[in-house]
Amino acid sequence: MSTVQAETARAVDSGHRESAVLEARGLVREYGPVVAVDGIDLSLDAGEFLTIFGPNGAGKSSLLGMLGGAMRPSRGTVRIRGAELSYSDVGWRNRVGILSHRGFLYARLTAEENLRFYGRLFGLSDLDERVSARLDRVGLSDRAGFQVRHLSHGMRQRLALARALLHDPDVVLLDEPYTGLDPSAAQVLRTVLEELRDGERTVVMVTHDLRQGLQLATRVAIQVAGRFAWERSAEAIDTNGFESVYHRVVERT
Amino acid sequence: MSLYLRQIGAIVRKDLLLELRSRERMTSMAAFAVLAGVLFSFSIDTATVRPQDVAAGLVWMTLVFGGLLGVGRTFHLEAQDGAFQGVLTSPAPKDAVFLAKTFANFVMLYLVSLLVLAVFALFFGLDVGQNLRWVVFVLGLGSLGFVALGTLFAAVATGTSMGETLLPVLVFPLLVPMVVYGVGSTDRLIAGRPLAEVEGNIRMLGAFALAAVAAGAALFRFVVED
Amino acid sequence: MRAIKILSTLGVVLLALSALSAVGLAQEMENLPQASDLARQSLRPYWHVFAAYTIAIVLIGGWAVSIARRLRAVEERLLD
Amino acid sequence: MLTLLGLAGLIFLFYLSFFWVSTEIRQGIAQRIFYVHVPAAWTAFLAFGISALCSGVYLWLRDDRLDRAAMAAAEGGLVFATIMLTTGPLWGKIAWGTYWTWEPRLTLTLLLWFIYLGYFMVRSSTEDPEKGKRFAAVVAIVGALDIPFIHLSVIWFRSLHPEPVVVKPEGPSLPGDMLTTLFTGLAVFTVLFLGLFLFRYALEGLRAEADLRARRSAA
Repeated sequence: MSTVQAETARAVDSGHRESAVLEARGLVREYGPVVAVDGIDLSLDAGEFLTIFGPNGAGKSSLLGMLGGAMRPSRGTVRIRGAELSYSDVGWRNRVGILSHRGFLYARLTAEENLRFYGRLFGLSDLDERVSARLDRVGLSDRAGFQVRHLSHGMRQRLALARALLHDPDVVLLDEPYTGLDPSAAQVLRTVLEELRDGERTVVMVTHDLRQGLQLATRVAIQVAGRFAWERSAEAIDTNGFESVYHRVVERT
Repeated sequence: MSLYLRQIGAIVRKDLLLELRSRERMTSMAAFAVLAGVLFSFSIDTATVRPQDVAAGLVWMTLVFGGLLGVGRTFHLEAQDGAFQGVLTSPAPKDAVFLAKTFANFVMLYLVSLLVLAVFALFFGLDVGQNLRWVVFVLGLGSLGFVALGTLFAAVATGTSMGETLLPVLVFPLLVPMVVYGVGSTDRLIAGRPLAEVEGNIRMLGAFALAAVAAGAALFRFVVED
Repeated sequence: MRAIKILSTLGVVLLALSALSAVGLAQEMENLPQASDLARQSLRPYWHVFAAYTIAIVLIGGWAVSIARRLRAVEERLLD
Repeated sequence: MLTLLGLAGLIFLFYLSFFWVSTEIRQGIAQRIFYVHVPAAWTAFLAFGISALCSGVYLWLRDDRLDRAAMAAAEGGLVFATIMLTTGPLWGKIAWGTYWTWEPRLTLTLLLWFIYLGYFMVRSSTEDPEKGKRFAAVVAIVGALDIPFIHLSVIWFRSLHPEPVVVKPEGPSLPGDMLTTLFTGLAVFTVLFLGLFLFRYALEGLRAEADLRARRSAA
């Protein structure tokens, strides 16, 4: 227990840089008597890809919610490029893209209409080209005129991905993006995420899928009971032995 | 500013388009209006009461109950697939979201209220002819006030475990003044009284609608915050 | 703990007071003119006054007692 | 302390209103309801006022203490409004010959009662307490904003449908002993409310502390 905490503390210290794109300090989120997130610090540079694993109820979604401005922290601060963000900050929402296992899509709008709608909310000017380029990128050009309810789950998820990245966010937050994806959709997602990482974006992903989670990560954390119980840079991780590491950390904490 | 208006426009367009495609809410509200007209017709003993005398009150009650039916579902459609979360995490200000949702609801309810008026004119033999424009205007103000409060509290009710069943408890006490002013002016306009007699009522109705919209726009962000 | 005692006392005394108001009522009734039929007819106001005061007392006392009970529950939780 | 003062005051009020004050001639004994009815109404309005004010500032500052005060006041307001609403008809039946009239203040209190019923329903039916606090505050604020409209509209409503002549309860000049009793009543009810309100507020504070400890021991 104590060694794990010490390691975590060191990892956090070494992660603290002034140039950090996304930085969180002492984030806490309480729901009445329940503490979902219990003091998390993190600091991520451009091009970093943090994967967070953890059992159900560890507060992973709450953490993402706070980073993405969907949820007001009970305590603590979030900064993007050094600028402290408040919950009512509109500019924040321009810099963050959120993709959850739910698509945030309207079933009775077509794929194109969904993207256009969100594009208008984000105040994007070059909507026509942008929408068609994104649809093309996720392989849905031929389905642009289909209502979302007529699309398969995999297609919806790809469309949701296009929606989340429509405004070219600096920071991309992913909550269980692989849930229920067919192999080809998972492949599209993986390629897009890889491009994001290599294109100097900052990505935070929450997932249960150990294999998919490790594939792209530059850093890995295991969240248990609202805290990072374990954190490493990806190079230091033995991919094959990770599963036993995970179980050990979760059980010990 | 123009971005603000564009954002409002986007949400309004999206809401109306969705309604046009699903027709869920309009259908239920319209069916309710017609059926209420039928039931009310049978609930009045024409030997003792002249239907025209009570019609104004019934029009407003139909509007309130029918409106609750549609407005209460405002955020249900949004909640499917978490779409409303997408709207809330977009840079659109919360008051813009509220104004847009209110406006879209207003368009729907206003259409229904005109239908209600037509239905009651038909079933109760109302002669609205001479003050028609003003009756239509009064119904518009009423719909606006109702929709503003309804949208705000629909968001509250959707966030609770009781859901829509909570909505009437929250909204009805607040709607009393609207009903008083609305019925007061509609009643007299239908009876062919001069406009001057109801000017005060209409002004109060307008003030009520304005206050409701302003309060909703100011408070909505506290309701949808997570 | 003191708070609970105060509140409980208050509640109990208030409830006892409702009995007192009955005494007050009786007192007033003795002052009535003894024209028996008339008196019976005008008994209703007395009854209403009595009911009103009782309601006031019972509600306030009930509130006090309920606060006291909840206070006790919370203090037990805190002592655990 | 305040509460004990209130208690002593209440006994004194009883003494005054039962044994001391002279009976109003026109309305007879029933007029004595006045001395609980009016103070209860005043206290209810005071309580709801405090509640709405604290709710508004709560949304602004997000200090839990304000929310606790708002809730404690709302609960008291509900209690005193109930007194007002039940004693009113008891008096009205004798003074006006009918249990209920749409008298403006009676109507306003009734609607406020329902608004604050909604306030507590909203609170108790949210899983996330923070959300419940915000929702309740919104209800309280909109309710407070609605008061002038309700009040004006009820007056309006009555002018359209005149009721049988209502005996205005407060004559412009009350005899001295009645005035004294009334003011005693006002003071007593206010003090009682404030005393109980403070207890209620302290209760919420303790509850929050108990929650906090539970949270700590769980972590």
